[in-house]
Amino acid sequence: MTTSPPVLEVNGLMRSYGGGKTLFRKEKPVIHAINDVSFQIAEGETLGLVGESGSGKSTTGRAVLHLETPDAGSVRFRGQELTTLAGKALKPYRREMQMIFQDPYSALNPRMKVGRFVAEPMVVHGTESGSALQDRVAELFRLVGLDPAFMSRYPHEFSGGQRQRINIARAIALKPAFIVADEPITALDVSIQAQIVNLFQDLQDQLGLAYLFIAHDLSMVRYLCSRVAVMLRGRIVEIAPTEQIFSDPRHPYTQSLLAAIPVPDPDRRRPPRPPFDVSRNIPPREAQMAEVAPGHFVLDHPIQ
Amino acid sequence: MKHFFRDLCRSKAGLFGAVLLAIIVLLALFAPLLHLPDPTRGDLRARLAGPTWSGLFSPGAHPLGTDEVGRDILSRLIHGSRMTLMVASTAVVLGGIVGTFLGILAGYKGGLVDRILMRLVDIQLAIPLMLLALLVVAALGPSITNVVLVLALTSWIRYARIIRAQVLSLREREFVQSARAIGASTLRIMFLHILPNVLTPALVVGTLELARVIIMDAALSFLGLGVQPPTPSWGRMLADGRVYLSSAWWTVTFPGLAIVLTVLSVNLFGDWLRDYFDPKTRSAK
Amino acid sequence: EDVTIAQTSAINTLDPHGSASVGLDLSVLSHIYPTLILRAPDYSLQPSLATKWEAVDDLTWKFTLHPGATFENGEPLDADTVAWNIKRVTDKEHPTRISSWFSQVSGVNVISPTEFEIKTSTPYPALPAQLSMFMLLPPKWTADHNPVTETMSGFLYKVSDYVPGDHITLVPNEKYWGEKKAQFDHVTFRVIPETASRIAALMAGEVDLINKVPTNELKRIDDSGKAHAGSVDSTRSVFIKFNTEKPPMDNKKFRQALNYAVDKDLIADALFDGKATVSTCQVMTPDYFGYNPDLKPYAYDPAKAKELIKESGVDLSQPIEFELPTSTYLQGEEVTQAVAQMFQDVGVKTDIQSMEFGTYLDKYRKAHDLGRLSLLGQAWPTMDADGLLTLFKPGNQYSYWNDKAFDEQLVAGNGTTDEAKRKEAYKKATEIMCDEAPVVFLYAQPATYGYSDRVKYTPRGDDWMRAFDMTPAQ
Amino acid sequence: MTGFILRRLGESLLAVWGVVTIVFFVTRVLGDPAALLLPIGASPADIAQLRSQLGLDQPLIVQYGQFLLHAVQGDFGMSFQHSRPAMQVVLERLPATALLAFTAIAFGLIIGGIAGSVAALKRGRAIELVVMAVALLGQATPVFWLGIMLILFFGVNMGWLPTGGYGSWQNLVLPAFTLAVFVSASIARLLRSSMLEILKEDYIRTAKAKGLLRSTVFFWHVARNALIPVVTMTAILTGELLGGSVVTETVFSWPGIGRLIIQAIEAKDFPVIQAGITLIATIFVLINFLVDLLYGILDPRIRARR
Amino acid sequence: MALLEIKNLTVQFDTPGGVVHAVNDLSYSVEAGETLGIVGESGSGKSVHILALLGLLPTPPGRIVSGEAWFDGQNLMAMSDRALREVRGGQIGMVFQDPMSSLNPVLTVGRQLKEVLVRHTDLRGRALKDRMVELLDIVGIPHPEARLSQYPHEFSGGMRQRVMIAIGMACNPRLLIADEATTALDVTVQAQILDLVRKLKEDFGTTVIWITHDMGVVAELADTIQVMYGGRIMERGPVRPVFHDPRSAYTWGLLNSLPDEGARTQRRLYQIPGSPPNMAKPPAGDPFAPRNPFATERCRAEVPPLREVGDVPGHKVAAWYDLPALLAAQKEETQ
Ligand SMILES: Nc1ncnc2c1ncn2[C@@H]1O[C@H](COP(=O)(O)OP(=O)(O)OP(=O)(O)O)[C@@H](O)[C@H]1O
Ligand SMILES: Nc1ncnc2c1ncn2[C@@H]1O[C@H](COP(=O)(O)OP(=O)(O)OP(=O)(O)O)[C@@H](O)[C@H]1O
Ligand SMILES: [Mg+2]
Ligand SMILES: [Mg+2]
Repeated sequence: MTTSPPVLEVNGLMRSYGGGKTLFRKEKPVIHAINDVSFQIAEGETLGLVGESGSGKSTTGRAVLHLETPDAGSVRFRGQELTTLAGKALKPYRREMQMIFQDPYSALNPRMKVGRFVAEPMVVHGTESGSALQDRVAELFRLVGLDPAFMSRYPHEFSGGQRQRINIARAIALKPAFIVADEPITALDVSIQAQIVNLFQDLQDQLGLAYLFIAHDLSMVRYLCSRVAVMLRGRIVEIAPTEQIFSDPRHPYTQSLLAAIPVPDPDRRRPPRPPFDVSRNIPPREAQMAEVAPGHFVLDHPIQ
Repeated sequence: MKHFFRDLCRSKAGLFGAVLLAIIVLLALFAPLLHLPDPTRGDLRARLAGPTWSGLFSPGAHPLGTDEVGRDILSRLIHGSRMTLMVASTAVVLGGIVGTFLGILAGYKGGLVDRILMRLVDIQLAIPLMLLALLVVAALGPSITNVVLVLALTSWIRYARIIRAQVLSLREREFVQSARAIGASTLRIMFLHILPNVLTPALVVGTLELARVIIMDAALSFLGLGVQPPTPSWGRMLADGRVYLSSAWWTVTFPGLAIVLTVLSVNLFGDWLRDYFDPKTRSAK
Repeated sequence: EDVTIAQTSAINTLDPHGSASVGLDLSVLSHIYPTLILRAPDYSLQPSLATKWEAVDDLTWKFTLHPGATFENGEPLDADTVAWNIKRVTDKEHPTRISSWFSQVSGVNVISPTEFEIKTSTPYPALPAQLSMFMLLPPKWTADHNPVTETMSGFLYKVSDYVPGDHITLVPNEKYWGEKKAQFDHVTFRVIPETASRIAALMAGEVDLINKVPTNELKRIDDSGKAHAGSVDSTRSVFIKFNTEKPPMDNKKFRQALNYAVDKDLIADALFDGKATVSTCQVMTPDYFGYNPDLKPYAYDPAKAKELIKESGVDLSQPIEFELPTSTYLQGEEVTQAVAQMFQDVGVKTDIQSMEFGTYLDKYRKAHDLGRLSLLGQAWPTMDADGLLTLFKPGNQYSYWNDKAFDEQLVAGNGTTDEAKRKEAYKKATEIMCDEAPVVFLYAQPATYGYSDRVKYTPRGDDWMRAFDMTPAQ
Repeated sequence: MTGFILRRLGESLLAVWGVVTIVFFVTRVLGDPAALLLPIGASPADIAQLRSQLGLDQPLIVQYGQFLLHAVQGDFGMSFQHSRPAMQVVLERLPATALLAFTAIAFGLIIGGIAGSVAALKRGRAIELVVMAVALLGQATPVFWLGIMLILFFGVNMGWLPTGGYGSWQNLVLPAFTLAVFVSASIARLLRSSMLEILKEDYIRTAKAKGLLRSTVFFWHVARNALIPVVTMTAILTGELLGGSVVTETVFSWPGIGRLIIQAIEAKDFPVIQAGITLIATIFVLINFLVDLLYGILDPRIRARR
Repeated sequence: MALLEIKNLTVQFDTPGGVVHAVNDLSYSVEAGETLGIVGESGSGKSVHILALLGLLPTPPGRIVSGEAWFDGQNLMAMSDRALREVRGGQIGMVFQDPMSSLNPVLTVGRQLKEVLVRHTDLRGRALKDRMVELLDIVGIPHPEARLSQYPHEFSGGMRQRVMIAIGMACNPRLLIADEATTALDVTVQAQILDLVRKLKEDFGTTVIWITHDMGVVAELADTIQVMYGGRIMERGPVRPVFHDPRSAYTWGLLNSLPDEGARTQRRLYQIPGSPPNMAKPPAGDPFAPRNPFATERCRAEVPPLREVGDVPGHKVAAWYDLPALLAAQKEETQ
């Protein structure tokens, strides 16, 4: 469906937590945080990832970036398999792929001046040094809309929106090709959300970035993303181009999700309707994706 | 630097601690210039003389009395502070460095490394200080360096335990993940990201350890390990004066007081320093 | 009437042959087990189980026993019992801790239940004195009891209560066979290791007798009105031992110089409040057999010391190590520092190395590697020159000094039991030792004590702490 | 459950073995007991014979093997000094040590608990300053100084309490108090700082927003969560006190394990050292193990993490 | 009659950086049965004024400089601690934002629910248990009985938040205050919770104060909306007129920042220029003036009072300017 070649291909990714014996319970239940997750992202494209809280969105993001070792599955970046790499071999790919974390407060090192924090990726990869480094940091600050004079401040001196900008500056410092943005705007107020989203767009225009954009706010996803994946209990239940999914949602969970979007217009209050009962509709392991329209895939399983 | 002093002057407790500590350190540094009686030589006939304040400035005056060999206690206190502060601070810092490093290692690496280190702590805690001290003397002979070594050996575990607990929670913070995401090495993460965030608890342990270590010097001198006579040190003075506590209170009370004051000043100043270096509390601009 | 005696350390064993510690185990056990001979506070030897003893010849001592003496369980305290006990400690296969005291004993001849002879391989004039430290166990009872943990009284008291590490309480033994009387209804030995606590316990009226009081505390205790305190000369001489096997201690002039350099009187007066007696150029105190009354201490003469050092040609640039066993001798740390200061006054730099007593002993006895200077206090329980002086005999591992002439006199001294001949030999020996100065002669360590006004106490300078040296005050 | 316990017990055993091994070899380099046990004047032959009698003439590794072989059967050999089974000598002292340690810990926890809580809850008031100053004093004051001052005042001047010894509760008061001062000082400081942290937590605000009684908030929400570091500290302190508090035992003539072991070290009584330290290490490791279990009870999150 | 009436509330924080003017002379009231939605810049004092109201402000560094808060005829600010504790949890239920940290990790969910019931109701024994189960059931937690004995970490974020809400409404409070209660939740769960609150209002006539950043939620739930900035009310009124006819430049900016629904039509979102005020050095006049393209000299110099505007009663704005007029003028200009 996408014309440009995929920058990232994820296939059958699995990650589970727990298991083993514990002190007070015989066997801890295994949580399949993500189960058989597959998707592709083209160069310069934004894929939205939405879903239930706890459905494995963050885990997917971390597994893709190899911040967490997946149990199974493959992650290919520009054709190179990443899951088998470790340590030094992985380092070149770290330049190309970055993450913006959900919580702008805990994502910054409270004891590190933000200028140094933004410079760190370049120091680690040795791409820049000395005054060139300083210039580059200043440039990055301007790029994300921060005054370079703020470089010698500590994180706590910044507002949430400013912190998120610092995170972004750090993430784009190495001019990556791909960024996982894990709920980057959830904790922010509306006016700041707009700033950040604009920034994402600008960066994409300038640098040709591809994003995996994780969010709860579907109107923002609709605005920003070209395709959307919907997750439920560790599975992707539906994936399609944005307009396709908003206009023709196939999976009941997607439908209930869309129906639940609150509309900022008091005249169009959403009628109460029973939500999709997740616990009774957990997708079975053997369920497969089916292509219902070009580029529109839905997980095929019986619904109660 | 200007901020430093202005901030300091704002906090009563911090200022008090800093001034006290400065006095102690200055006295230690400039002890040789103070024209004090020789701290290592005494007049046997004037032994165990009580503090006298009359004729304070006459040459034979002993404002804090004399010890069991007739040496001036004031002079010994001031000269002793050099050795005491040197030994104690080196031991505390050494123990602090090792303990902090191992604490970070155990906490960050987890798993087998953690388990081995923590059992090592168990082992170390179960071996009495005295045995440890005797071992070091037997193996390496008595010397100041070895005193420091023994004291540091008993000290690192306390840092390691507390820092490890701290790191366990830091490890989950997103900025640590962020560092991994940019490809930072484990060492870089441990030293640049985690270390600065555990310096505060390390500082707290350090101020507590200082008191313990100074007093421990007294225990070691019973084993012949501490500072060798006639060189003065506070621990040594405590140990030697112990026998005379009931008849010549000044022999022990003044070194004891010196320790208490030092610990107090270090604690007060340390508390303030902690706040000062915490960027959160220092936004005063 | 009760009496409580404070000891500095807990007793280790109840077996009288299992410890050589006079001040601790043996003091307690001497209330329970009989000895042939008892040493009085004035050091005279008094009959106890033995009523009479004499040297039959140079190698034979004959003893007569108190008739009808028994242990509490009825076992007889007769010549056979004594013979069994002597055999127990001289058994080469199963030596006891005190076996070395009886290494010269070659056999026992039982003549009758109350008479026996002890044979020695060489003349052993100090044997009766040595026997005053030798207690007798009941042989039959010992066969099926463990004397380490149990007791069977054969003397004035028996055990009524024992909490290891804390106290042991004795009550009179009703079955005691002799004329002495148990003076107290309860005798308790309490362990109080800390000096200050010991004094506090005396002042609080909890104990009646303490020892090892620092001399400067004596007056305060005495003046308190609650207790009495004082000191007598002990049988222990304190000196600075030279390791003459290492230069420059092999230089006689240098050794003498150091003797001149020390102001012994000042140490005795100032550090010990005059309670210590300066040694008269010998390691023995007047109470020893073989004491030489004619010797005078080296005078305090720093000028002469300096001169002698110059003559000796010893290189003083390097400090000499000065070993100090910690917490061992009364005010030993102070004496060491005072002496070091005096040495420095004549230009001899020292480097004090304090060490725990066990470490020191290990160097002294096993490794044979004493420092060139070290503080040492020595006593010999039989209070005989044959003994204390032997510690300086060439070839003896404790000696660190090799002097032929001295050796000859010692050989002459213990080759006979003839007192006059022996005295003569030791006179010569001490003269040689004084001149050769293998040590810096210092002082006799004071035996300090404090006792409550509930009791009368006759102080003594050897280590014994016994209730039968005391009587109730009324 | 059993898996965790077994693994943890295995590790603990390994730790005890480590301690014992270290101690075994350490003691052997310290010196020779034979020289200390025999009276002055004993000949080298006497000493040699005693050495072989004590089994010290064998190669170190053989001695070690023998020791391990017997130790696993609970036999730690005969004390050189006491000529009795070493473990028996040590165990005799255990009740006194345990009594003192637990009393001191109990008092220390009560005093320190109250002081630390007061200081945390009255943050910024004069009382906080006073409490913390006293706690600091408690930590910096040499134990023997405090001990002897207490003896002089309560034992000699007032005559209210015995100056030392072991037996009745009166004997216990002063040494327990002396140690409790130290314990409570540590506890108070720790509790204060951990409570100050907890008081900042959101769930405390939630608890208050529920209108709960002050006591409920304090005991169920603040104290419960502040307990974990206190438990850690208490475990370390209990371990230390059970291993013997030598200075306090000496000053108050308390027949505890600490002094016994120190004396054994002085006398090079290897079996007693080994038995004593094995016992202490075992207790220590056991306490740490219990603490680990307790953590799980106190904090369900830790339970889950295992 | 107003259930809650806040008068001239001013709250400040003493920080090393100076005195933070968190809430400035705030006055408003909430009628019984009304649902008030509060939106606004982060740091505009939304949370702080609620905490001050309930006596939960951390003091120090916080300080209530002045103000009254009349709840049902009693002044909460003047109440004794003891009396206030009766009100909290019982008559006023509170739901905090962060579900991860707002529940005590070492106590079971059941216990934390029980506490509040035992404190404010007479339910005991069987009845108490039943009520607890019922509450969890109401908030949509499956298998409530089993869940009672579980610990917070065994719940997902959404479920924890539902527990918080159950606690907040456990005693059928007359006033329920929710501070960003659904921010971390996905929209289906959010919708569920909103339905729940609506039901509560219907069944018990509960009065609700709902603080959020989500304009959609306000539009859906609230009767009245109150927009805050810099510790002050910028605009307030029934939701319809405020959404359709905003009179404050800030409200206008907020609404404009939202992405269009439906197909994507804008290239960029509108964003309010400038950055939030430093409340340690608040601007002299209208706090929004520095970022307000329509600001006049008067705006920068003098704090505007809240005045009634428009045709709908209760629609008030604090502004010296007349926004519709200015917007119309601007439109003309661009054309
Ligand atoms: N470190 C971990 N240990 C155990 N379980 C975990 C861990 N991290 C995540 N999980 C579990 O895995 C599942 C997926 O978590 P994840 O954080 O990926 O969800 P999410 O979709 O990002 O949710 P949210 O929207 O709340 O951020 C959850 O059930 C979570 O409890
Ligand atoms: N404990 C505190 N110490 C110092 N300042 C504080 C403290 N708590 C709040 N503030 C300040 O008070 C002001 C109001 O904060 P408040 O939490 O009410 O904002 P808010 O409107 O709830 O924002 P958000 O939407 O981000 O939750 C802010 O400027 C904040 O910095
Ligand atoms: Mg997430
Ligand atoms: Mg808020």
